Amino acid sequence: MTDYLLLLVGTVLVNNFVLVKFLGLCPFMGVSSRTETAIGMSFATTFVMTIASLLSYIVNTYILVPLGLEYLTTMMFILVIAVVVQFTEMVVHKTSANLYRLLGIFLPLITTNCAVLGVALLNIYEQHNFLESIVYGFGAAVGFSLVLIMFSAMREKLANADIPKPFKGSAIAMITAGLMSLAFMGFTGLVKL
Amino acid sequence: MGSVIERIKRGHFWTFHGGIHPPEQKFLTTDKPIRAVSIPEQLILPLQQHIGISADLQVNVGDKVLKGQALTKSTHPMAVPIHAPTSGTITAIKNAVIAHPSGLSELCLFITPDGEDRWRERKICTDLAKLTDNDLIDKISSAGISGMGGAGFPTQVKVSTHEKIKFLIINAAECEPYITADDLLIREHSPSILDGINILDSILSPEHILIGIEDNKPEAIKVLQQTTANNEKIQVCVLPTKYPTGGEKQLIQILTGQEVPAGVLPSSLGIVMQNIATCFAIADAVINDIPLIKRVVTVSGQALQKPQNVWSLLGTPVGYLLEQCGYPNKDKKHIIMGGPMMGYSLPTDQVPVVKTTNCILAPSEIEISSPYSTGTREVECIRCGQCSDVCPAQLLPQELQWSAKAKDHQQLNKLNLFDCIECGACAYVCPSQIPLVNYYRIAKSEIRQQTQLDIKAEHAKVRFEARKERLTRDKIAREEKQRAAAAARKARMNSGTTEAKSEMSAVAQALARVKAKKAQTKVQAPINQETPTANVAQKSQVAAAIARAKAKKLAAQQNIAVEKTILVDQNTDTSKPAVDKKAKIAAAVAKAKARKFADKAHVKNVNVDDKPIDDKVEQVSNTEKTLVDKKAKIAAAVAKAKARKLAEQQAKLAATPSNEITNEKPKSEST
Amino acid sequence: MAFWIASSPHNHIKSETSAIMRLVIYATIPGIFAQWYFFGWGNIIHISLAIITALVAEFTILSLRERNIKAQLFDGSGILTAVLIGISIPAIAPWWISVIGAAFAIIIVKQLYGGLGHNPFNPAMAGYVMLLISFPLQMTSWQPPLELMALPLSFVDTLSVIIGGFTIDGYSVEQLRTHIDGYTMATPLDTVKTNLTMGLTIAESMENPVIGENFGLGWEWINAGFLLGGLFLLAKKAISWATPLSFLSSLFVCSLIAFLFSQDSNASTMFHWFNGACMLGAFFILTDPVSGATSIKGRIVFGALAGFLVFIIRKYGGYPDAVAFAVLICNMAAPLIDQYTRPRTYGHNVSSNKAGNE
Amino acid sequence: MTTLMAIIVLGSMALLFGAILGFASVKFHVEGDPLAEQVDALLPQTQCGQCGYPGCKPYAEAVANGEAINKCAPGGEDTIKKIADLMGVEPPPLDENHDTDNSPTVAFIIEEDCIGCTKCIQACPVDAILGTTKQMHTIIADECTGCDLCVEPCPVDCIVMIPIAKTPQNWQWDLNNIPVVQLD
Repeated sequence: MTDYLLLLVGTVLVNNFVLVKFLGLCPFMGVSSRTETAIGMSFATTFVMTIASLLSYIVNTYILVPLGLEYLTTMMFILVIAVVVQFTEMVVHKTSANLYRLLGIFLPLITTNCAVLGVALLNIYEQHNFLESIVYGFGAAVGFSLVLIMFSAMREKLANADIPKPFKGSAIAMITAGLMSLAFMGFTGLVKL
Repeated sequence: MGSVIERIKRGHFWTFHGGIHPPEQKFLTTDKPIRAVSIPEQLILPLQQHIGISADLQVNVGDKVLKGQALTKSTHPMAVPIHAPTSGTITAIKNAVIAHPSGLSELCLFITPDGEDRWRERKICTDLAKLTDNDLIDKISSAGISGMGGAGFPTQVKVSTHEKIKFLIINAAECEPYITADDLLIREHSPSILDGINILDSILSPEHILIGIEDNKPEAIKVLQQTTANNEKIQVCVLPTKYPTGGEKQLIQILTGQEVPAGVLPSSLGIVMQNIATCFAIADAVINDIPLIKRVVTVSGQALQKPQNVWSLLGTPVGYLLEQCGYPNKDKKHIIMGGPMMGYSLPTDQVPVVKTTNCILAPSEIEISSPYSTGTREVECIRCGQCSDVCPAQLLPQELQWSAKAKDHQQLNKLNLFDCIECGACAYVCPSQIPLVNYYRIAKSEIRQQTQLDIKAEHAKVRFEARKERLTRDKIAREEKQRAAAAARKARMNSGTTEAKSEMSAVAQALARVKAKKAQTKVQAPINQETPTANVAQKSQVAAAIARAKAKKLAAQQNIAVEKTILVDQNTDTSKPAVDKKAKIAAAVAKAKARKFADKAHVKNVNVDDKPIDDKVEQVSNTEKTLVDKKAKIAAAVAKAKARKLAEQQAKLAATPSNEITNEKPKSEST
Repeated sequence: MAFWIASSPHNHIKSETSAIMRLVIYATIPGIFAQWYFFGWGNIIHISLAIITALVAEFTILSLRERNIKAQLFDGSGILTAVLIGISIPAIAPWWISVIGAAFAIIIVKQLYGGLGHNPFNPAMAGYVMLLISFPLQMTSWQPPLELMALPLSFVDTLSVIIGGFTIDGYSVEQLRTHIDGYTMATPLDTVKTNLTMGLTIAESMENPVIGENFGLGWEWINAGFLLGGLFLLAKKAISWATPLSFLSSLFVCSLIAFLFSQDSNASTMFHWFNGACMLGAFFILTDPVSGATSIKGRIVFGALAGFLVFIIRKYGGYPDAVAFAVLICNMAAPLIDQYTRPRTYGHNVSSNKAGNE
Repeated sequence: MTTLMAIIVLGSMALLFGAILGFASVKFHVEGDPLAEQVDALLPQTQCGQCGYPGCKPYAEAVANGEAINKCAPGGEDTIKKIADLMGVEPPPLDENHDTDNSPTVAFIIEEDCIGCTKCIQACPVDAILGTTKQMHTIIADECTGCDLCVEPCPVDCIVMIPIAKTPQNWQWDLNNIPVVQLD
């Protein structure tokens, strides 16, 4: 139990996917201009990441490995992720048209969110078991969500700031993300696995 | 509810969030009695002096009015009449700068007093018990009483509430610095005030009457306590001094511990609040039949030699009062109507005292250095949060400020901008010296305008859709009709009756005629320009019209009297309507042409075009010419009348293009 | 004849932002004095260096942006940032540490966001963290308190070390850090952390000379100095009481629970309070209104989160002290905290007859 | 053999997933295009046609289908910004073919000159003009959207667009522009 908890905390804070591993930066920059959107994106990504890591584990362990087709992992995982994302998109479209509109292009783009594929591949790389894979996927998603939501709240404030012209928009967002990354360095060594 | 009263009797009150303690500066005027000032040379009475709509004008320029005579009247509950403050003559009814922060002009009555100060007939009421509640409300309504604390809400609306009233709260807090008008009024006229409270009591029959007064007015408190000692129902509540205790919502919270829910009137909580000066006015109106024509105004500030409270007639220009109180003639004037926290600076000293004017402030530069007039001292917000600490509405002023600057209306609404009472506490404490209240006001007016636009857009959309639907409906109906007609025709043709045959032949004939005509026109085309009789007739008609228009213009210039045209009118009785219309069309066409030409400055072309027409006009018989002349005159008269109307309308719509039109007339003449 | 048009309110309390900043700067004096007393001239030299750098950097940016230089340069905020950086870096760090730190803080963390009032991060702490991560060696070269030093350290020596890396007599920073007994010194927090990993108990660590009699030789007095300054600020109402109170109580509660749980592996609450940058953080950094939370409720959450993070990182993290990291992370969270801790506006969600019927 | 295996595995997985998605698309089918409606709600509804579309609704539909969002002249920068927010794109500047001045105006018929041709009535998109053949026309100011579509068809140029007057009711606290009256 403690192991799983540590793994979770470790993935959320210490090895944060966005600020430490620098994965999933595209939606991190793209959907962070409003908190509302960011929260929606977080839920969608959390769902996709958890399900994708679960499915990819199953596909890998029960189909690819027995058949000796490990070289197909990347291709297969992309397939899995694409399906999960597409499915999520349909559900979101049906249940919350507003969120669907807010997320816009970034919803289908979860497919290409490298964090999702990253989770699936890292699960294999780190030889996680079934439960660990799910926890890892979930943890990564929570970490992503945490910084995304904080970042969006900051950006809402920055939108009204008197930023020098050349730094307006993405530039200052990048700098902010950099400073956030600095702050997250503080968690280094927090969990020794 | 008992507990509230028990608490109050123990001297325990609730408190509201925040609040500030600005320097009170009441000592300037508090030790001097209310002075009566003489009648000024001219009184300026804005038609609207309260929140709501203005009533209908009852007098004209030149009318003599008596003191207390109603000048406007209306049956609308939100319209409050105004009365002549003294006897005199109405010298003008025109736009003048009103007592409003914008310094914009609105319709005002100008009265030149005759100095006699003659009253209209008055009915002094000796026995209040004889009057029913409705009589009382009628009297309040016809006396033109609106809230005298600052907002100016019509009093009769407040007192004719149907809710069950638990508390009648009399607001004597007077929390703004400098102002002592209510203080002095209480000290000098407390019996009348008590009468007013009793009148309100009989109308509203509340369970309790609470008088809220700040503890910085010891003499007034003593007087009030003595006057109300015999009345068990009335509680004089002495409140700790804190700005803005006198705010309606704040005072309710202090006295009853209840918050007025957003967007709801206090009466829904069973609470009605009246200003103490309003009580005095009510007593005066009901008992002495004196409408609201004067009020106590605190004229204060260290720039004055003799700051004092004065009895001022409504309509007295501010400059006159300041003069009376010894205002030095300076180059730079800073005059504030209202207190230093919520008042507004005036762009001219000709602004009149109105029903809501409780103070006129002329501060010296040391007192109030007006940092916001230049705006240089404003620095960025450091989010210190002092503003939210003092905000009586528990808003987040600094976040509101951010959103107001970014014009994020959605966020502003989310932050409850419209709950801001504009008390100014936030801007008062702001270390960055940001004029916060001004940002909110701008944002509020923008949001209001946006809402208006949205409503309008929605309305326009509905109308557009309706129109589109109507057009398609018409189209379908037309098509349907055509189809039906065609079908009917077809049916008849097929039926083979003689009637049908004749119709068919008629159709055939018509077709043949059309063909023939076409052929004819083809043949005639080259010679068409010569003299096809029909065409000539038409042309000459047009030409005549144009000529008429010209004649009309000439007539207008020569300023021919209207009587003459009337004479002509009788002569040409039968032909009048047709002529009238023709001339009108002609005039319009001519004018339009002239304008177009003038614009393009193609003088030569005009000559070429006009000459043949003019020539042809010559051919028109003499008799007709005179007739034409007359017709033109009529047209001119009509045009003149219309121009007047137009001018009136445009005056309403402000910016007028009429200059443009009148300027172009001579131009067209020159062509 | 002219009339002045102005917006209400017409009178003003006549307070100024720069006055508040000046007050905060004055309040750091007791702490700086304690630092000087125990660690020599180093920090004062660094503070001056940082102030000069900050002013130059701010002047450059303001003139590039064509802003009101006079008003913004001397509003005190840049100087305060520089003072805080100067206080927090090791006394014998090389000169370019404070220069880089101050320049980074002013240019990147403050002015790129639009200057005072717009920066989401505390500039001083962001500068400090940047230095700590980029120059770990220099930033952890803490010298022992003067009385434990094997070598004397005069003002000229300090200046020479800061500028050239060696004292007049040719001793290096490493040699300066060496204890009389011959081993290298670290801060009390560092010492305890290292000892714990070596299997020593807290009680055994407390025997270490750097700890002194109570919680850390010199450090306890420095923290007391900042506490004094902080109380002065509270009395002057220049800072809000909510943040320091909730930060200190949060840290207190966290460390108390851990201490009660295992006295051998957890330092006492007072050790946490009076070591590192605790008091400086509580009264001078977390209270920075610009990068903090706004409402009282928000400030309490903000401070509590910071206290929790400081404890967690001190206890489990890779860095000995954590105030700077905790501050930055809280800065990140502040806008979110603000969004969820808005006070109830008058007349909204009124519980009906709340007071009337009690 | 392994290649075949790989193809079979990939193929069957693809088929399976395809089936799932197909099922989902039926189950979670959504009707209509709410985007056009939302854009339409942001447009000022002047129905002026300056965008090149006959009315606001058609333009909204066009925007939803990818038309440039900067063609609404009466809405100006504000509307562009709102649509940009809605669509999640950077707000472009107003189309250069349009005037940037979008201060609200209202049409006014100089009745003296009106010849009652009804051409303006036909042009008005919101039926804000009253009148009939050979009778002078007038504009219901409250209904007028200020689209100026009636100005062009008028044969006698009797329609003018006049700016809406500033009154204490719609004043926007523009303290710096208060005319200071000089009397002496």
